[in-house]
Amino acid sequence: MTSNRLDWKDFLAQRRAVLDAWPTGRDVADIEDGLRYQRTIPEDKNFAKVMSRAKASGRTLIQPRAGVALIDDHIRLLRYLETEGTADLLPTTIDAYTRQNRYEEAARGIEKSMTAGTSLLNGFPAVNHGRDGCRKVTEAVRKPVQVRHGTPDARLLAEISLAGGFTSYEGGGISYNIPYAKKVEIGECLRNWQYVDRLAGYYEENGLAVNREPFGPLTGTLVPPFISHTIAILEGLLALEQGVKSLTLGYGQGGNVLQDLAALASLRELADAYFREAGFEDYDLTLVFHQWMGGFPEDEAQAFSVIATGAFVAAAARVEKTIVKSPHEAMGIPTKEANAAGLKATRQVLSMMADQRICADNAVIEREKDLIRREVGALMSAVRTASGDDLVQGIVRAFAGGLLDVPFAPSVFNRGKVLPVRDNEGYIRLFAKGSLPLGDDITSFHKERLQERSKAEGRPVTFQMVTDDIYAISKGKLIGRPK
Amino acid sequence: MTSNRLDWKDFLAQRRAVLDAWPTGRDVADIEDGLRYQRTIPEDKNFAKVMSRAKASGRTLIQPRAGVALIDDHIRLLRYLETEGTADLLPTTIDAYTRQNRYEEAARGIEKSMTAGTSLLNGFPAVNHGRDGCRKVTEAVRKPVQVRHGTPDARLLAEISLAGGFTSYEGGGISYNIPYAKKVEIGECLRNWQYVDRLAGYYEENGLAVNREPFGPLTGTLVPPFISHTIAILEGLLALEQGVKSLTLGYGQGGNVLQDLAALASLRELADAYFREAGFEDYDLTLVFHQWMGGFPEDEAQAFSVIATGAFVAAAARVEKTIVKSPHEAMGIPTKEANAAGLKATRQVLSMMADQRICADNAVIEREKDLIRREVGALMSAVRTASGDDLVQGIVRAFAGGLLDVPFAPSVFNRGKVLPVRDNEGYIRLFAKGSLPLGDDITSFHKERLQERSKAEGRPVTFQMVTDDIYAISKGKLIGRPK
Amino acid sequence: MDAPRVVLGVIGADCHSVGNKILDAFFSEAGFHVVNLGVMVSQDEFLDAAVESDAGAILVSSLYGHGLIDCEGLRQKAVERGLDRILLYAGGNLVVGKTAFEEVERKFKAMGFDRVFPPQVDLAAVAELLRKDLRSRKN
Amino acid sequence: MDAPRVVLGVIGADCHSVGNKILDAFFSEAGFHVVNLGVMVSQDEFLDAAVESDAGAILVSSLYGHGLIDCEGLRQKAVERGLDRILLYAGGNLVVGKTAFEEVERKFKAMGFDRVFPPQVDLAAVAELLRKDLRSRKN
Ligand code: B12
Ligand code: B12
Repeated sequence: MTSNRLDWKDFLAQRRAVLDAWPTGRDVADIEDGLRYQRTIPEDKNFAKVMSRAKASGRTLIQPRAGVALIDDHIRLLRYLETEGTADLLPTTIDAYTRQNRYEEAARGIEKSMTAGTSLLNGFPAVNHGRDGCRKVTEAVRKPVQVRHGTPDARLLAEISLAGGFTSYEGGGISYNIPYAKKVEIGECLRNWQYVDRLAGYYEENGLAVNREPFGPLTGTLVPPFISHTIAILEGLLALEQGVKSLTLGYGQGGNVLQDLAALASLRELADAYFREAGFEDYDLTLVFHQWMGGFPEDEAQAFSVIATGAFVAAAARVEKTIVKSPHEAMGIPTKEANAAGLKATRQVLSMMADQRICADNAVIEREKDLIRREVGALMSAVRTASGDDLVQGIVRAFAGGLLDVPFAPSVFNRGKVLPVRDNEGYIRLFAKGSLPLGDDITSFHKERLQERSKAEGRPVTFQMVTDDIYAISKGKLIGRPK
Repeated sequence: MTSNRLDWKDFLAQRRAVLDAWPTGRDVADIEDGLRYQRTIPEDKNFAKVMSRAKASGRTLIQPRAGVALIDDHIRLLRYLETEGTADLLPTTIDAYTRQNRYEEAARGIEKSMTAGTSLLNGFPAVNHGRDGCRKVTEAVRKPVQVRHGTPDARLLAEISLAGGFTSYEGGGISYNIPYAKKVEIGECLRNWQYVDRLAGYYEENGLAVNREPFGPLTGTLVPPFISHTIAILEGLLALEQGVKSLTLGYGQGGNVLQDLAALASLRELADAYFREAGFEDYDLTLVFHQWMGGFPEDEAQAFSVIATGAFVAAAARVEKTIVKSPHEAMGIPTKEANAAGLKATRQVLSMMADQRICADNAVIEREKDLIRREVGALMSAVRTASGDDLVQGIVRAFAGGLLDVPFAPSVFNRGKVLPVRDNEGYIRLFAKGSLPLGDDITSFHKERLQERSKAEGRPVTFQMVTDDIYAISKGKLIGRPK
Repeated sequence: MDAPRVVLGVIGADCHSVGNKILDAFFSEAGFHVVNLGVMVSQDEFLDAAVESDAGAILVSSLYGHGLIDCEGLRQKAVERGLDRILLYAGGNLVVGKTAFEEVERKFKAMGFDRVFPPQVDLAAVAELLRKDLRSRKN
Repeated sequence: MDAPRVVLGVIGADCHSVGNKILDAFFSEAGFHVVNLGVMVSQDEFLDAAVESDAGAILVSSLYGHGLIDCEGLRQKAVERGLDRILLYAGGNLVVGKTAFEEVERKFKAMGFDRVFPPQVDLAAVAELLRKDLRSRKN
């Protein structure tokens, strides 16, 4: 099963072109330099190690999103988040130009931010700041730092940031394409991510733990658990194939507590089962739960409550990490104070719930876990059939045939025929299943649950109901009921 | 069982003295005037009716605390809370001088507030403002308004506020004495509250629904459910004896979700059982859940999370009403904005959870319910034995003998020998049981649970542990663990 | 009478597609002919589509924070392309960070946008305005 | 050497008893002789107890918001009673509403209090200060 590992010679050949894309690529030409540098990083600043420790101790770590245009400002921001915000793990969120490999525009954003005296970029342009800029950042803080982005072709960013002392790298060939891009061909993207995973695997081979985290929530908008789970597991398999060892799979809060708890429990179980079945044993799996990734309420008090419900689920599910939103979410990139407020609110719930065992032995959770298991099973076996012995090809074919389909995604390579909607208790179900290869038992369960809601609301299930559900949480409800 | 109903002639004789205590008493001398006025109040502004409707529809209503010195400011405040804060029910919190019948000091507070241009009183001095001042307030808003106070001798306040258009009156002869006063004799206080209940009962006899709400949380500080439940049920019995029909019993959040859910479920069941056993049938029982009543975190983001966990329990338990805290709780009486923020945060959680059924069929909840049932049973039968046929005397004797004992209370008539502490999962248990008449099965269960914590923390259970628990939530934890 | 034609899209490197799909559905339902370019639309693509479809208005979304940079010069380019009278509307999370809406509005109006909307805007009201603005442009 | 004597209580019509019990336990543990008057203590009761016990300091709590009204004149009365050198400490939620602590401190110092503390104060630090202040008063 490691047969698809990228050949090292091919990797090195590709590497030259990758590093040539922007002048800062030259600084990382010596691949050994990155290894040497990473060896100097203490254990408690290594993301993989810290995640692993959280798993052993049953703690849930908290991590914000944050990134600004200029190095010193970015350092100040991260320091504030680790002291005032008590963040356990730090991010470096990359700006949207860098994500599209538009380094000239990023350069202009840096300049404009310098003259404006405030960040005009929505993230940290790590490629432009280069290896030494990254090292300045990772050295300036006490906690492990992860690159968080949304970059379809993230090879140069990976080279620079790993050599720059980051010890975790978010993303994957599906999850950083379908929700984040419009015209990026899936096969090409997956191959570029094989490069990233191969690079991380190379660090691992040299005894340096690098954490990899596929982006679980996808479009963040009513994604049924089985869709994001299948993609997370596929990206996990692709990463393991390239030698990745420390793997964090993610899931975004759906809003129904029992469905979310079932989703998190089944993600761990299913991933382990599929990885082992594929012959992988020597890996370290952890989970990340994203607080509500869809539209937030504008009102900050209400936003705090959305954050708290997310924290509540994270605590009850005992995930290793939760990504924290801020009370500014609906309005714009948070100030450092708002970001820290989100962290502190989350910490309070996690601490208060740390020793409690709620929702244990719940029959509804078991029902939902079983459903998710069957749904993921259906998609995985369809992808497998489409794959032959090349998972990349299988994924490409699956998207083309609508066997994989992400709701509301911008990519033209995604069919976009699947429409989710909430049932009468707020569980995310399928209204339109598109070409997803689900059996009748499954689809009729979804249908029944939706009929219940339709009856309760006295209206048919239509796109209007979907729209209502998209808005619901931002308007203070879970379910977008009429009136 | 209505044998102890206050004789109407005695009531009227007492009434003269009550109304003489302060000049504004004269305005309500004609008891029929209050009835006539209440008849003009529409149904949807009647507290009892609105609570009853919430029960029928399974909704949880939200209510803040609020009160300032001057009438116009108070009206502005309440209007803000019902519009911006979306409060379903409004309060009028009475200042602490009025609570001690110190109307001269309240008058000085009004004057000083007028010159200062801001409220120097911690509530609305309803007696000083008199019947017409109260009517101005209750007429100015669209929602039902309740008097919330903490007054051991609340007879004059009741006369003025019921004639003033308030349709609900908080308090009781134990719950507004033991936590709120130092030297008020229990029997005397209970008799004064029989007067209040008789007055409410008189309104009921005349077809006017007046809601009565004993104050559930007592000292708000680690009160084990069975202690507050027993007192709530006793006060309920005393109120029913005087003809009260609309009764809302309360419980303050303890912090362990399952214990809180068990407490709320058992409060409803036990109250009904004891009331029926005592021969009452024609009453309307509803529940109020108080968000965490102990020390709050100073940080507002953390405070929002405490509020949200309370809202979460209220939603899961489907209580009819929840009393909402604000993010300013640790610091001072909230601004109207902070108060509205607490309401909006609560509303968000309640709406998001409204259609969800979590923690149903939970074995731990059943275990805790059974425990509470046995504990309340032990206390109730001890009080009954002490009572003979006079519940008032029974309660006096029970406190004197320590059969009833409220932790941390200021009253010299409370033994103060009971010390609660959290177990290793955050359940509130007994560390010192004082003279509470609990059987060995119960006390050994408490002891075992505490040994678990003692072992986990490697320290004995001492007053230090109690102190640590008192501080815990304000410091971001549920359990006050060392280090 | 023909349905009024509008061009819709999310400008720049912005991938936020959810609001775009809703706007498309809403304005179509409300009786407009919507030419939806989806996400990641360049200024030229907006203008090309407006020319091709003879649209009366361009509805620009920007959610991700780079709105100021991405929208700069759109009005001038429109004039250069002969679209003198075309309406420019902008909406979304137009700048980086929580900012008073008045300030955002001022900045975008200074760049030549006719109307500017915060994310929580009531779309029915926008449709109303759009119809009115299109009518008055016609004359 | 004798344990330094202090009078403790919650002033006015204030019933908040939890902090009072903790303060009593803490200062006793820390080696002070605490005369605890509990809650709802009048100015006269504070001064009587201070005279009787020959205390070096009075620790006044006020939680419920009426602190300004309740504490006014305590220093003058103390002087009248011959307690010229007695230390007056105040702590708790001393005024109505969330207020910058500096402002609260200024107001209470103006009323003659020697030290003023917010609710979140570290009690160990207070014990330290109290010991120091008592020593310097002695001389
Ligand atoms: C879901 C989401 C995502 C998903 C998007 C998936 C997808 N493909 O759509 C994912 C996770 C991929 C994502 C990624 C990013 N996101 Co994002 N995202 C959101 C979120 C939570 C909800 C957006 C949404 O779908 N809302 C629901 C729809 C219905 O509402 P809407 O998008 O606002 O659209 C409505 C209105 O704005 C209005 N409207 C919009 N345009 C127009 C135009 C006109 C003319 C009119 C009249 C009205 C109008 O009408 C629409 C329909 O009602 C928002 C925050 C929020 N709102 O809570 C952040 C948010 C928009 N994202 C943000 C950012 C920064 C990013 C990233 C750069 C990552 C990062 N740094 O965190 C990347 C972007 C990468 C890129 N290339 O674009 C920021 C923007 C910050 C700012 N402006 O200051 C926000 C505000 C979050 C925040 N506070 O930081 N995001
Ligand atoms: C529990 C509580 C109650 C319980 C009290 C039970 C009891 N008998 O003790 C009940 C429910 C009965 C109650 C009633 C009222 N309360 Co109350 N209550 C609280 C609450 C939530 C916690 C208090 C507490 O026990 N904290 C834990 C202890 C350990 O901390 P502490 O009391 O702050 O004491 C510590 C420090 O302040 C400090 N300290 C105190 N004094 C001193 C003195 C010195 C010299 C030093 C060095 C330190 C020091 O050290 C103590 C130990 O660590 C607070 C808000 C909060 N803090 O979260 C409100 C609060 C104190 N209450 C308040 C009010 C207004 C009232 C009421 C008037 C009702 C109302 N309007 O809501 C009535 C008072 C009636 C009366 N006659 O006094 C307000 C005061 C507002 C203000 N100052 O602006 C508060 C702040 C809530 C709020 N934000 O509105 N309350």
